[in-house]
Amino acid sequence: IHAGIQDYLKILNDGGGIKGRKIKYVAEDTAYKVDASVAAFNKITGQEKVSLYYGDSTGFSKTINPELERRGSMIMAGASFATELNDPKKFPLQFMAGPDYTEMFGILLRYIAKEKPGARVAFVYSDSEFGRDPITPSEAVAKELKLSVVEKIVTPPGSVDVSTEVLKLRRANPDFTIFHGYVLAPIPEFVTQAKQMGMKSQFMGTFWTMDNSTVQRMGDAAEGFMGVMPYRYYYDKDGSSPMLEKIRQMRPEYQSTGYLQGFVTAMLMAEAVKRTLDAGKELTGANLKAGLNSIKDFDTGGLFGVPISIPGNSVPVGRIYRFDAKAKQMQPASDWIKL
Amino acid sequence: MVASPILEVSGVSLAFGGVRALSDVSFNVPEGAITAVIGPNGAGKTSLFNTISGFYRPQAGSIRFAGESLDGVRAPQRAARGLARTFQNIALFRGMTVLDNIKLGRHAHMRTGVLDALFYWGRAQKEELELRAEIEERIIDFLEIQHIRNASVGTLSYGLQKRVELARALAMRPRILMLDEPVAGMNREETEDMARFILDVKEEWGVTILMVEHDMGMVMDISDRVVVLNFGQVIASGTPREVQGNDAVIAAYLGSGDVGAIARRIKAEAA
Amino acid sequence: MRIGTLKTSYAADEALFDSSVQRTLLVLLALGAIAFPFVASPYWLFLACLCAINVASATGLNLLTGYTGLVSLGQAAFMSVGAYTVAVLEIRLGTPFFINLLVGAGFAAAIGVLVGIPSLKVKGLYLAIATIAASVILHFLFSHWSLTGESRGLSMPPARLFGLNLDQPFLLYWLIMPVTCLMVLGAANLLRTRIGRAFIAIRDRDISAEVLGIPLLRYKLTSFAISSFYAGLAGGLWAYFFRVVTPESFPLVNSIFYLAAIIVGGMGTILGGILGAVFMTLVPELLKFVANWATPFYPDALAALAPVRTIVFGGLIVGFLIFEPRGLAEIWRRLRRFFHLWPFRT
Amino acid sequence: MDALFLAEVTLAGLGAGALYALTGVAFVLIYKATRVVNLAIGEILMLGGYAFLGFAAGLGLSPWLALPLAIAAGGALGWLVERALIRPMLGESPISVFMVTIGLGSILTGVVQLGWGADPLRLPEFMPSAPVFIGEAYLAPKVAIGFVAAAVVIGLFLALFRFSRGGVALKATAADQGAAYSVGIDVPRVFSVAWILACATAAGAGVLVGAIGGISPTMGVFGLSVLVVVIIGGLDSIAGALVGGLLIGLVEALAGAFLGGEFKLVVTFALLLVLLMVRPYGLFGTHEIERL
Amino acid sequence: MAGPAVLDVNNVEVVYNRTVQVLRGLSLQVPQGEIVALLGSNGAGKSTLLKAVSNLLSLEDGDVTAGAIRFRGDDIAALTPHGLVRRGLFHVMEGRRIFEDLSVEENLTAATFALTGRKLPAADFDLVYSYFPRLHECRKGLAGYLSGGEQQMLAIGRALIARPSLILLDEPSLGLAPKLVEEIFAIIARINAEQKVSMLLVEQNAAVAFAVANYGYILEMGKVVIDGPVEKLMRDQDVREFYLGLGGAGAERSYRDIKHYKRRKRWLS
Ligand SMILES: Nc1ncnc2c1ncn2[C@@H]1O[C@H](COP(=O)(O)OP(=O)(O)OP(=O)(O)O)[C@@H](O)[C@H]1O
Ligand SMILES: Nc1ncnc2c1ncn2[C@@H]1O[C@H](COP(=O)(O)OP(=O)(O)OP(=O)(O)O)[C@@H](O)[C@H]1O
Ligand SMILES: [Mg+2]
Ligand SMILES: [Mg+2]
Repeated sequence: IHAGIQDYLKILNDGGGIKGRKIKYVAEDTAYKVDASVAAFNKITGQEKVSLYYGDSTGFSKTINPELERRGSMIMAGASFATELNDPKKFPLQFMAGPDYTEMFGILLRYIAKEKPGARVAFVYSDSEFGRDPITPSEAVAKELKLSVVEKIVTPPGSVDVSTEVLKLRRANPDFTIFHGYVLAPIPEFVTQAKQMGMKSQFMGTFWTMDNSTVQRMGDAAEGFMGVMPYRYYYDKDGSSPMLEKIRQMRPEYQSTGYLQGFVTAMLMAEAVKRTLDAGKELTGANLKAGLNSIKDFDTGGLFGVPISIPGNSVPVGRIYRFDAKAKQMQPASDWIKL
Repeated sequence: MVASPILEVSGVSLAFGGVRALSDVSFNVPEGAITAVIGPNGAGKTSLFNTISGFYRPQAGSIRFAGESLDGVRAPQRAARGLARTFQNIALFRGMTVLDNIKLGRHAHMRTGVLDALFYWGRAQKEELELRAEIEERIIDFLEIQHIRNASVGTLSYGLQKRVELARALAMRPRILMLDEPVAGMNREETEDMARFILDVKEEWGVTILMVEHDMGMVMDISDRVVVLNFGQVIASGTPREVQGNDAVIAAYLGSGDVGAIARRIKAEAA
Repeated sequence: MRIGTLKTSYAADEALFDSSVQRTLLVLLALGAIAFPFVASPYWLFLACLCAINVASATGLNLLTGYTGLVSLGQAAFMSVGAYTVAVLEIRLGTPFFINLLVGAGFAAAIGVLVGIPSLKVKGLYLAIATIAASVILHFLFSHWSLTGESRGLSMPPARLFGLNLDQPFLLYWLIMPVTCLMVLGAANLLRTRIGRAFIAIRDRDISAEVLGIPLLRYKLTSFAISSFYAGLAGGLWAYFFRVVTPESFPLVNSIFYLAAIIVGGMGTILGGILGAVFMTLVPELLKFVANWATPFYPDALAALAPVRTIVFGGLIVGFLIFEPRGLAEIWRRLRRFFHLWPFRT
Repeated sequence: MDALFLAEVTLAGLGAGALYALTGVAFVLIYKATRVVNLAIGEILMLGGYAFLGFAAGLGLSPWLALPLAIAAGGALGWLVERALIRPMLGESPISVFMVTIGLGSILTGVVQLGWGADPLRLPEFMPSAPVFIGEAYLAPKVAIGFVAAAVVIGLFLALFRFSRGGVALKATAADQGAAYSVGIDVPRVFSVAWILACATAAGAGVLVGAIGGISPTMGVFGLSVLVVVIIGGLDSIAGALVGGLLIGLVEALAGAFLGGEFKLVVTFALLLVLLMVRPYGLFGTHEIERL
Repeated sequence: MAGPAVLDVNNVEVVYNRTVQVLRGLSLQVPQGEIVALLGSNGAGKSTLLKAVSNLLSLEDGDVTAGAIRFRGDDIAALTPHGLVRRGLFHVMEGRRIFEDLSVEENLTAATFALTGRKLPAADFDLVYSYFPRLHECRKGLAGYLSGGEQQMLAIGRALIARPSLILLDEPSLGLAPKLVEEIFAIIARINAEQKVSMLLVEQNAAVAFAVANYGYILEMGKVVIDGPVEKLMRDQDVREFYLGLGGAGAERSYRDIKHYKRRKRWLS
């Protein structure tokens, strides 16, 4: 993420910045601990006049929100796609550069409904805020789409042995199984054991699982694994994507989806600044956010496959990819789906 | 000479699993005198002390102290009523100074509650200062331990530690003082010092003393009454002189009293 | 150089700060603390408040573990009880903050007593694990109970004082710092009365303490109650400070953090709890400075920071235990002695 | 609830329990000899997994060579830890020593993260993958293999203590080092051997656990469940670790199957609390002799 | 003094925690096959000396800072504590130090480690049981539940298993009933006479120590103040008064007659 932000700002500043203003980037490590993050926030905002802030966890985003409103001088994005944050009323100065988790589920479910109407779906998620986030609203979405959610399996966070859960999954016998709230473990073991038992379910994941290298590390279980991704992959050469070209020039080796997230976030933030300045307004949080929300059918240089809009705090766009073990790459399995 | 009993032990039995530590033990401790409990190792002397202090609960029998039954009274309340003791294996608190160890003895007689303590200036302080004055003037002076009052107990020699234990027991406002082997591990000279303190506690403080001790020289010299335990049973009691002459006691406990003769015989046999 | 202090009354001998040098130092410290918010940046104020909260909690744990010898890995969980109570009261009832804090702390104390009940039979590390069990159960409760916002937790309004919203470190400082000072003073007072002596006696050898007139269960529970009262109060302050309470706010590693803090500071001394908590709170920040400073020479410094922090945290615990088991307080004591006797060496 | 499902869940639970038991035995070994509550056992286990990965994937060795090497690496770590951290702590209070192991766990986690990154990784496949059926009940092959391996190792340990005076040396050393020296026991050696054996066992268990669920720097939380296991079994009882391990494995599986995965940890810890109230020293733990 | 010395302590100084000096230039010898008694008041450093000899000081943060200790000619500084035991020097420590949660038999088994690496026949449990029949009766029971005297027997029994040539005995009579003291000392005398084991005996009970010993040392403040054959010591006025409690006329003084003032020892003035 760090590298993505850095690279975009380098491109931007090398090109003369925004209306002659260069963007200065200050980074701090926080180890995903809320108190460390808040400390960093205080430190950075104490030293610089900040307009754009990139935070890390959901917890931090929530914690800092009142302070953000109190200051009213900046907008913030973060690594979290938590559904809760996608609420312009409660979090007026925040946004995320992609769909929130519920929207990711929505995209997946829409795809499923199209492929196999009335399919049986199972949700497997970790017992954490991250894991629970989209579950309840997504059930409603599934119902709307006339899909039946046949099983919801919670696993303790950090658990490794999932034999019992696989047994449960087999009993439910879903056509599609969506994992959420994990990065890698215990997905591979789940898939492997399920395949050994002869299950035919299609397994799917959400953003943080879907990085190419992560899926690759699933080993045998990776083949055919599907999931939702709002950005194009680094190696995606379909269509025109001048930004991806640039990235490939700057960094010849594969860049993760996290990198892209950082990159896109920086890009959208810069765009918000540009629009605010264009409108001749002051760089306050509210103005920046308004600038951001004015983004409509904006071309991100092909990073998102389609032009995007930011109606609220998120960018509700994504595409289904499927892993091809031979090519060791994710291949598009659907069109871009806009919610 | 024998006054009314301050402590009455009647029919006390105590067992650990299959081990009968005490069976049907009965005896009285007369007020204002020194009573010694003697008996072979494992006879149940310490267990008897533990039962009296309320650390063990006997399966049968009852104990009366100063005319009141102690049944159902837990160890800390017994201490509060004036049952003070020292321990066979020194049980001083190594994390505290000598002074604090002694102060601790008064615990049950103090009133400071948590809130008093948190605010301190007021009731708590008054109580602490009164205690300090009394300990300094009555106990520390009496036992001649002024020089070590701020030492940490871990650094003291064994004999001094025993003396601090005695001081702590005296701070408990004892009506009866139970001493478990007060002179074990001491040489003749130190034993004499301790014997002197014990006699003074009895005479100057008027405290009844119940003690367990294996040093027959001292026991027979300073005690007024002796109770002999063997296998958890009382096998004899009476004045030192009576007990000393009791054949059962000699057989079970005292032995011939002449190690020298035995050693000479062994050496002769081996030669 | 100072030559022996002569005391003329028992009161003087029993005072907390027994020399005029110490008292002067204390006054200077207090003045410094009052002046601090006016000169420090929000960042340093933030850290000061965080340190104060951690000092409060660590002092509580020190009473329980350092003085009473009952090892607890539940301090963070007790804090969470205080924090949640405060948040719920603030959101649902909007009662004044000092009432919320006291109720929160009282509630934490009650839970602490509940957790402490096995301590009469369950000893040593068995007890430590039992406190982990309590934390796990509390965590489960908070993350599945609608009142506490399930896994999303609660966001709450700021504390208010005379119509003023205490929503910045500068204002909160005036709430957190005095409360912490009072708590530390209370702990120091407690320890020079019969209650403190009873705690130490229980730590050193509980069964003989009982025979000397100390009711074991009552004092063990008192210790648990006071310690979790402190935790609850600290947790309440924490809640007002961050204004978001989630189940992940008080993970098990935080309990370990507090234990580590009192070990590094020096177990069983009030000063140790303070020094340890401040030190352990500041070390990660210090590391960040080092990393920022090292970035030009070693570009990956920032990325390596997280693991290095973990290593340093562990290394500090291990290092102190092996090389200075009595902690920072002992180092401080030695320094003091050195200066008292200066220029003469002992 | 059909019987087959119940049977499968039970089998899966016992399989997981065997790994708990194995790690629990490693824990007990150290406790028995040195009275050290080793909270780093989870991290040592983790290191076993990473060592295996390092040998197999990093150096490209065959998994069957990497496995003994990983176990040996665990042993070496045990030796080092005992020498560098535990021996200087002789005579310190148990709290201090157990905090040292917490610190050690933190260090190991950081080191692994520094070396391999924070992301979870998978071990190369090296076990047969044909599913195992017991009757009609399915059992994941790796779980079955883990069970057998754990059973063999625990059996070996039990035999060792039954038929040699090693057990006496261990207990004697733990009880009183000075006295152990005075009867001619080579105390430092007992310490070393206990730590080496235990850490090697834990590392081996780490390879098994990692093979099933992948490895990550947070794998140390496995140690938390192991702690429950040994407390329930009794800190100093190998048989206790065995029984406790299987019990916890089973309880977790049943809780996961019938209540939901989020209940696993809570149910085991609640069980632990209840049990401690009834048996303060676990099922088979030695009672301290308390005399005045 | 007859026979070559099994143990030769020469001008030893011991310091605890690098600060507290306990032994100040102490020398003594234990001749082959004899019992040497070591007396002295509390804290004189008797146990410290024994720990220095058996190399166990380091466990308590103590150091021998000067002087040399030789066991059968070898400097013990070069040996490990268990190595010393395996060469035949056995220390029965103060406070018995039996393994409480092992059974009696396992306690004896633990002592068989003393035979490791020595070409000796298997451990002789029966010999121990013949000296201490009581131990045979409760050999399966936990040692922690034995009475004090039985624990002392077990501690000496462990020494017998190890077939030592020198036993260091630290206060074997501590806390024992008079009859047991008699029994233990009879057995000490027998072991010495029958097994030809030399002994260094630390005791507070001077009367019994003198009954079995051939030679005696008296220690004060970490130094030897008097030594000599037992017969000679028993005639010494101070020893009679301070260690044996005999009045001027030779009769035992009564504790009731002790005065409140302190008398001074001549050897300290
Ligand atoms: N907590 C206990 N559990 C089991 N048995 C015990 C316990 N305490 C004492 N005993 C047993 O009770 C008996 C009496 O022991 P006690 O300590 O009272 O003897 P004693 O007369 O004080 O001996 P000594 O003179 O050696 O101190 C012994 O057989 C002892 O093993
Ligand atoms: N581990 C230690 N650390 C510091 N000082 C010690 C230590 N052990 C003993 N001492 C001190 O050394 C001195 C001698 O102790 P030692 O145990 O050798 O005496 P002793 O002659 O055996 O006395 P006793 O008759 O009480 O057994 C004492 O003053 C004691 O306080
Ligand atoms: Mg006794
Ligand atoms: Mg001694």
